[in-house]
Amino acid sequence: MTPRQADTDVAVELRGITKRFPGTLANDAVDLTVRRGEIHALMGENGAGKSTLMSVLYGMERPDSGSIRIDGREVTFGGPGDALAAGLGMVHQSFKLFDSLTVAENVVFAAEPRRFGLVDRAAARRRVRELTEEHGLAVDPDARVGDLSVGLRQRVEILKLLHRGARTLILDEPTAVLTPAEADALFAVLKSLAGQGRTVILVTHKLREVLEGSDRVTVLRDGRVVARLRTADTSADEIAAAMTGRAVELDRIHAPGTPGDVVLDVAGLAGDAVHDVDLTVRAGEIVGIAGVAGNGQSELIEALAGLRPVRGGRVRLKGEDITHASATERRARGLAYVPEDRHAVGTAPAATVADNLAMGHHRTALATRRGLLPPTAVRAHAARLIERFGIKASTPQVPASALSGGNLQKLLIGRELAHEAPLLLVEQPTRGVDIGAIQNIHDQLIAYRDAGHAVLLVSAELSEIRGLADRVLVMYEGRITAAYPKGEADERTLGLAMAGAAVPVEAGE
Amino acid sequence: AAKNDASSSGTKSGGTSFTLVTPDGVGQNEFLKLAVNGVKAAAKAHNGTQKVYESTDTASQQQNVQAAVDAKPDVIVLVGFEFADIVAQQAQKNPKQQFLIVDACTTKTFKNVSCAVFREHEGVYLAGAEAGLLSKSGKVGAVDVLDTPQFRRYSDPFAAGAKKVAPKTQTATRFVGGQSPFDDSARAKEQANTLLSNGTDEIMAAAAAGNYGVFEAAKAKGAFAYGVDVNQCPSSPGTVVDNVIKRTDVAVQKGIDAVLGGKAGTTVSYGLKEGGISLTGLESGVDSSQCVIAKHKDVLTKVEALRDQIVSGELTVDDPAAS
Amino acid sequence: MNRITGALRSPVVFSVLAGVVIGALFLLGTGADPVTAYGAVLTGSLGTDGIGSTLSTGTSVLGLALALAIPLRAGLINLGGDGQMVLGGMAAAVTGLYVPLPAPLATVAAVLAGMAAGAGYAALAALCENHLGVPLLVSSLLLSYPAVSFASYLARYPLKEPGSSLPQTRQLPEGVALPAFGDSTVTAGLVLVALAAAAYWFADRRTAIGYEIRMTGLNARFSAYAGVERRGLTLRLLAVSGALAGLVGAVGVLSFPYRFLDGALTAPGYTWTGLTAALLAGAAPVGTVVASFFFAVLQVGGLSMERTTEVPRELTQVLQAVVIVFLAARLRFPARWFNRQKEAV
Amino acid sequence: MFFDSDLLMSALRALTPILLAALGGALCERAGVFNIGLEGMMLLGCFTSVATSWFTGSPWLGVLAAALASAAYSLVLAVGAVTLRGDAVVLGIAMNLLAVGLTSFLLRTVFGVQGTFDDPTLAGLPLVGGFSPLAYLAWAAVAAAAVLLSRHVWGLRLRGVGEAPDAAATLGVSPARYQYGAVLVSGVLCGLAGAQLALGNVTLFSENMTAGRGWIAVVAVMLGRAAPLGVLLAALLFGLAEAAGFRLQGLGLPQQATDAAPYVVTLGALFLTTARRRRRTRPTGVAS
Ligand SMILES: Nc1ncnc2c1ncn2[C@@H]1O[C@H](COP(=O)(O)OP(=O)(O)OP(=O)(O)O)[C@@H](O)[C@H]1O
Ligand SMILES: Nc1ncnc2c1ncn2[C@@H]1O[C@H](COP(=O)(O)OP(=O)(O)OP(=O)(O)O)[C@@H](O)[C@H]1O
Ligand SMILES: [Mg+2]
Ligand SMILES: [Mg+2]
Repeated sequence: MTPRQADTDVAVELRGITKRFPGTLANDAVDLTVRRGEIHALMGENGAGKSTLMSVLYGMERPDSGSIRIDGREVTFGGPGDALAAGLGMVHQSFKLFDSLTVAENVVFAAEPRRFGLVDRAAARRRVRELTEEHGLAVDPDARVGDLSVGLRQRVEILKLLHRGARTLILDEPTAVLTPAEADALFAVLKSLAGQGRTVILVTHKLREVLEGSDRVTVLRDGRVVARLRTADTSADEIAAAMTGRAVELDRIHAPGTPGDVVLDVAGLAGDAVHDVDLTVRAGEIVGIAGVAGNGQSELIEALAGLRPVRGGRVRLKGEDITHASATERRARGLAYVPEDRHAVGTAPAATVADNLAMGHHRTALATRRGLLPPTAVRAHAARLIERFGIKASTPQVPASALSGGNLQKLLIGRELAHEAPLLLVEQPTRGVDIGAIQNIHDQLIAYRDAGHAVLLVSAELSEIRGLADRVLVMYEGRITAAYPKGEADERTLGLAMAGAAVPVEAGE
Repeated sequence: AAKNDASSSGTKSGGTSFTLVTPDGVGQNEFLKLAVNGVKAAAKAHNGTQKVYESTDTASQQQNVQAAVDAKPDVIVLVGFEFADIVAQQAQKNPKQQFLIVDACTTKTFKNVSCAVFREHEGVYLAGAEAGLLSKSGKVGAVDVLDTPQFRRYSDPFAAGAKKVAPKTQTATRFVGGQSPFDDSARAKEQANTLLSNGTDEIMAAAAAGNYGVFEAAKAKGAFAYGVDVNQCPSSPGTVVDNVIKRTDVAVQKGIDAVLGGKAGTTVSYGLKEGGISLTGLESGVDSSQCVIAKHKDVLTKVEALRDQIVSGELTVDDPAAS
Repeated sequence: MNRITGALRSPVVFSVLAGVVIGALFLLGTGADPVTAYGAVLTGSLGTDGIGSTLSTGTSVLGLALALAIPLRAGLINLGGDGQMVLGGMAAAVTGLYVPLPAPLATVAAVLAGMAAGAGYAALAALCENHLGVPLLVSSLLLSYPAVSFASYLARYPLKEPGSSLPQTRQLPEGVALPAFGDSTVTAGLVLVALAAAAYWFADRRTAIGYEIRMTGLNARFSAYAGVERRGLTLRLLAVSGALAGLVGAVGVLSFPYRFLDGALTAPGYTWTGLTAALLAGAAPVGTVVASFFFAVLQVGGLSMERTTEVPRELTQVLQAVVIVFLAARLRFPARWFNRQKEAV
Repeated sequence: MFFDSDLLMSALRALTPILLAALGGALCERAGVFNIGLEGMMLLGCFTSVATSWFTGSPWLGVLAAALASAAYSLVLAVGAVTLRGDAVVLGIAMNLLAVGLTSFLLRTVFGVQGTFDDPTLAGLPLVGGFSPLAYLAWAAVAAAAVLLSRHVWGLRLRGVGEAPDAAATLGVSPARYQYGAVLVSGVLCGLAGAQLALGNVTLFSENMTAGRGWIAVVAVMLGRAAPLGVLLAALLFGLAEAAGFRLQGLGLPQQATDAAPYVVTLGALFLTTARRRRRTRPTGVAS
């Protein structure tokens, strides 16, 4: 990829940014220069200081020292409002949207077209249509944001910024929750925006999209800049090495396992958004489910975990019928589960690391027969798991919210693996996790399989599915529509199947 | 708040001392204010000191009585039915302590417990007679705080009195109720309104702070109302006809006199005969009272006759609280 | 050093001090002597004459504080304490009056009946949330009023003591009463409530169910994911909560004057005091006990201050409210005051 | 006639102060502040309106003073809950307690009486068509709040702040500003509610005269899902149930039954509406 024409102009310049949190030096004299019209990737492991740096740039955190220049002028931001006024706009990792409001209302929020002080809804709708047409970001202005898929929500986030005339867009891990197709669509939009002379700063963990989509890369480690690279002149290995400080083996395809007895046997399962699903998972086998988000994968897993009602069919775990068993019973009979949303479902961020690690074990391994749960047992259990899974926490008594994204995920996976349950359900195990941690997590899952357990994996990362799964199923509109043994599932085949094979694809979906 | 005014000559030590414990805040009830006056007057008369402990609920009633007992005044005065149980308990434990209960009595008799009770129903009956005589619509009613026997004393005899003089009179009673029945004048006003909209034109108001709401309602419809405890006519001249006066102050003063005079352990009942219960219209200051009844001397004459019958025992009024 | 400044900087210390200072200004403004007034609060509540009242008030406050804290630990707010307490009291009264058992057994039966009535009624609110989708906060509050009215009706009509001027039941038979300590007003009710507090502390710290409750309070979806059954937990917690409220009602009836008197249980507002204590303590067991005791001291001491000083009675309420406002706002001394001190050292 | 115009008038009179306070509560709820201190703010409004009307002779100045005083008082909640992030429920409870103490204290110091201040010369609000002007204002306020919330720029931002404060903050909208605004407006509305009660429904002040109306307003906010029209319907239901309850006393129902009636009716209405909603949207597992 060749650098674009306008890149002599500097859009954003950060000089000597230092930001200290109690006990952490999040940014240490960081310099960052972003040129107009480029897509600039910011990379680094979990906790390297990327989000902090962007928060500083966006006026949400005040730097302890350092200066910010936008379009050559030095600025000091009192809050995001100032940054918006200066032509910056940020799409946060966790979307900042109002679920109960419509798309149009979200887009114009705090920059509303008015008539007599009232929100001019017609004008707002018109504005959204104009923007969607101009940038190819189709979305219904009257839809309630709460009803939209993740990909569409992200479009709303971008529309919000475009409506405000943002010249520089900051996106923090925008593809973490997107399917490959959605991610591709996003990059098409970003490239067209850059083509119009806008600037994009992209925080991400995904090497592939950096290589394909960016012009230059800045790598952070422990709050310091460790590399500034031109994408055209670098490679995945070089970036990975800069991030981790060691050589990393990327996109490994793990050796297949040796399947044994059937552990999970699902026949004709029907429930919320799931129709007539048949599948089996054997001991010593990882079965991967690929699919565009919203095709019933989450609902299927939640139904299997006992968190959604089953309306037809049957589910057997090691031969026992658990179709209508409660979540508790299923766990008791040998099921463990890593959910997709680790903050809202998988952990209690306000609780201590030790308490988070005890969940699910608190009635079995840790409890005495009389229902007592000795605090010493909880602490010892936490110490064991922290050691075994390499979770970085200063003590087991800190709240889980103090862990980085990658460490929180290790906590969650470690806790569920420790059940040694015959069946493990895993959703999006490496979402938002840096490449070093991804490797660690993948190794853990493979080791778990090799110890003779059955694993059902749902992931939006095709490389992850291909690397780990012994068999790949594709889910489309609530049904299993295709199955491939390891090796036959290349990205193209899977992509077609995920799109419903012969079924025509909706524009922009 | 404690009001421990030393009396005029002010020799605290050696002087007699009285403690008055009220069941509720004094502010809410006219007859509690009278009781405070009574104990103050007694302190003056006996060259002593007095304190007032205001309670708000059963817990503070108990704490206040306990504190009063601990302080060992010459007489502890308690106003209200609520104290019957506590006094019975304390009187047994502290045989040397003198108690005076106003408005109620212990079921068992104690040598150190004197009682002063009122026959409000006699006065209310007379007010009812006035209403019966004055009513144009032939409908009279009452608004009480709550449906309890103690408040029924202000409504049932009112109806009986009206029927005595005008047998065809229709009667009705409403209760304020709600979350804060003693303070809710707006609710009392609405209750009065429901009576007024039925054509009632004479209303007995026994609604504590709600009385003012009843007066307002009556005034707006050109109807008439009857107050309680003290002369409430000045708060709504031209609307309030008369008041059932309850001389709590007299009962407190006389009760203390009796105890100090060595006549403890007795129960005195105050009614029309004893002058403990009366109507403003039957007192000497009626012409300057701003009460409507002052303009109806003919009615007063008939009511006086009834009063004399009750005093002489010729006529007895049923006490709703005695059932 | 660090520990001391930490304690001094804690919001609790600041709020109490700030409440005391503002109260003192108020007192000075009305011409009272703050030292005497505060002395009266302390001696009146903790002195030999007052401690009994403080403990018996504390029994009710703590009982209701626990009743509210236990579901609150799981994020559930039960605003129906009044109704549950009153039904508990009424059930205890009926049992005490009519159950044909020897007095000690009748007392036990009355306590159990009170707890059962409270538990059942609170469970009804839980069922409204579980099966009818009415939020617990609303259902428990709305259910409370009819319960209070119903008990009032019973005390006024079918169960009224004949000849009494008050809406009250007959006195319980001789001996059907909680044993009292000496001639104080403190009864075995205090022991029962203290046991409940200890049990709560133990369950919270050292049992699996306590752990599940805490985690549900911190993230309900997390605990549901791990297999904690939300509806069952709601039902059980509300039943326990109602049982405690019912216990307070039963203790009220089985203590002097040994009868159900309409309004006597609710008038002192223990439910709100208890809720305030539980919220301020974040439903933590020890904190709830401390906060309850503090409020009991404030209430009993305030009344005593009113008796012994010139302070107008309304100020007592003002003082309490000011302290609570400061506690709720979690004010603390700014850190830099202490940092400066540290630098000086 | 049981359902006659008197019944409706009675219901509407009972409704006005509750409605004003509940609208304030609804705005706070929408802005994400749980305001349980309506009762106290209203009581302060009662006192201020009576005191001002008495000393100036003008009930209108009384209304104005009540609005200002309650707004100032509402700052306790704003500062405590928004700026200092204290517990709004506890603050509200304390504010209710404080208002009772403070107004009783002022009653004694300003008027030298205890319990009730009532004087035939105290000027109340004039009646227009049987209602005080504030009653009409209350109806207008429902419409205004409905338009404000659904159509006005401020309303949009207020809803946004209540739903996702951090999302609003990233767009340069200060949640605290809007929350302060909502709390202050609720103070003004509660002040008006108090003035309506003390100079409209009756013309006097007595200790604790709000007598739980602020709590009913809180219930109306919950029941009406903090939407102005919903709150209006809830308050209307309550007012009708209460007025009908008064009538039922006339038919011989015990006072306890009529006391409970509004709550039972409310609960019943709640069951019916949630049952309908539940049939439309089914809750789902963890996602609910
Ligand atoms: N508000 C905060 N308080 C204390 N420490 C913080 C805070 N925010 C971030 N940190 C710490 O600062 C460091 C940098 O965090 P930052 O969020 O910038 O990482 P990141 O590079 O975005 O990580 P990730 O890839 O997980 O998103 C981490 O150690 C983190 O724990
Ligand atoms: N108050 C805090 N104290 C300590 N660490 C914090 C605090 N707030 C945030 N952090 C840490 O800062 C880092 C960045 O937070 P951010 O919001 O970017 O989420 P994240 O860790 O990247 O999560 P994920 O990638 O899983 O969505 C995380 O490691 C988070 O745990
Ligand atoms: Mg980050
Ligand atoms: Mg991250």
